[in-house]
Amino acid sequence: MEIRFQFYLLFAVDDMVEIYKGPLDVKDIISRWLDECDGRNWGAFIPFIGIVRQEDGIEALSFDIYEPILLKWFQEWQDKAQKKGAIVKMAHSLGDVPIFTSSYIAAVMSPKRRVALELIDEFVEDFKANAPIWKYDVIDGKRIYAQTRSTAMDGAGLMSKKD
Amino acid sequence: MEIRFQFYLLFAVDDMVEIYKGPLDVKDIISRWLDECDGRNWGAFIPFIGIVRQEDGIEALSFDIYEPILLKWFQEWQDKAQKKGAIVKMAHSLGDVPIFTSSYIAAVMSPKRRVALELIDEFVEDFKANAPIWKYDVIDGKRIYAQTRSTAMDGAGLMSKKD
Amino acid sequence: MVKIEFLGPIGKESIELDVKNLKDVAKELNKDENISIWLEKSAVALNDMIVNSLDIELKDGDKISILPPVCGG
Amino acid sequence: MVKIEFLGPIGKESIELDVKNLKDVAKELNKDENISIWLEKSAVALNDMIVNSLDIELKDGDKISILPPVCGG
Repeated sequence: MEIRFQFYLLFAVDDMVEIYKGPLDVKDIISRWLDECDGRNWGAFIPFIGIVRQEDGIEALSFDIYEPILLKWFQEWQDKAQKKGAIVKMAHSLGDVPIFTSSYIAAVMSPKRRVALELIDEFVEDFKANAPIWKYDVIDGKRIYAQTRSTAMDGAGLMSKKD
Repeated sequence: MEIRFQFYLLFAVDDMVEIYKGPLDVKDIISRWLDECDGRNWGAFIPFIGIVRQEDGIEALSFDIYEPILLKWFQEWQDKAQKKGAIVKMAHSLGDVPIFTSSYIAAVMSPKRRVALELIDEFVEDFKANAPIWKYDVIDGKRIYAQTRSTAMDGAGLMSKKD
Repeated sequence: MVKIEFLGPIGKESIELDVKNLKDVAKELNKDENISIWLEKSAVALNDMIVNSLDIELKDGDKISILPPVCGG
Repeated sequence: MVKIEFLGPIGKESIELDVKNLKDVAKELNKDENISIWLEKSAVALNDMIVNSLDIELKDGDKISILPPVCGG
């Protein structure tokens, strides 16, 4: 990907979760994560790279993140991965991410192929369903909550009148 | 991964299959494939990177490839991917690949996350079972067929006496 | 006093309530229609841990977060 | 004449046989114990297409490949 943006790392936790302001520098992130693999005897490394698609006239996506719960959610996955001898990593954007740039990278490193393939699938799907991140379409400079594409988290509705 | 080897591309077919003599230059390959994603409106890019593990006293793995059938096998997968709006790519090593270096990269690019996650799993598993590639352990400079880790291809046994 | 945070698109400033348990929080929040429409699809966290029951006593300084539907990636 | 190639670890030079169909090839190859032990776990390709039946007539210049168990990656 041609680099047309500056990349800002906001924070990284234990080299596992990286949050950036704006789009991700995919090549730099993948390259560093590959360096971490070196000599560690992983047999499989699978990154999932999410790229903002041009659709419905959007110029960008935009994200809010609630870090404290994101980090707890991530730590549970790290523990789950560790029991299988693997590790997980992730990078995500905060704020605006223009079309054709990346907002999300998840990755698994594992000694075994099967473990890695199953883990990346479960990790990415649970991320979509339960990581405390909110997505907005940016159209004509306005930020519109992506309501129809959003998923109620596990346990949602606890405080609803209906209960 | 620190570059300690020279990388030799032997041939590439339609920018889809790349065969190298010796280990793969993972960063270069991923970087080029990412460039190919740029502006193409893919939403998900998933590479699977296979790295040679240090185990059982091996110093390297070594590979034979029968290209004509590999390319046919690959083309069938490309057709299957295309029906789902996706594409697949692969790079593989021929000859010796030292421990801690990469011998295999498979990748899927897709508009959709679910398609990409399912396709990378099926593609890598079928690759293991049916791509005409033979693996050898290299121990003390000797090449020993990895018989117990090898899988009979679909349709194997056709010429067996027992039939 | 406990603090209630409304995350993401709810777009409402935090409030403080003088309540003793989560049920009371639910009762109070349901009084405001602009909040109650979010509650049926929102998860609830107490001090940054997602909770699955309202039968929880609260103490001074507790933080409750309301998490509307998510979509990372 | 048809050409028989032995791929990967079989480690045997190609041979040529004067045969009319795949069944005859199977019969010939099974005479050599060093080859027959591979056959029960090997796939067979005719002109680089995997075949699933021995009921196939051969013509002059055809190429048959014997593919032992694989392990890429």
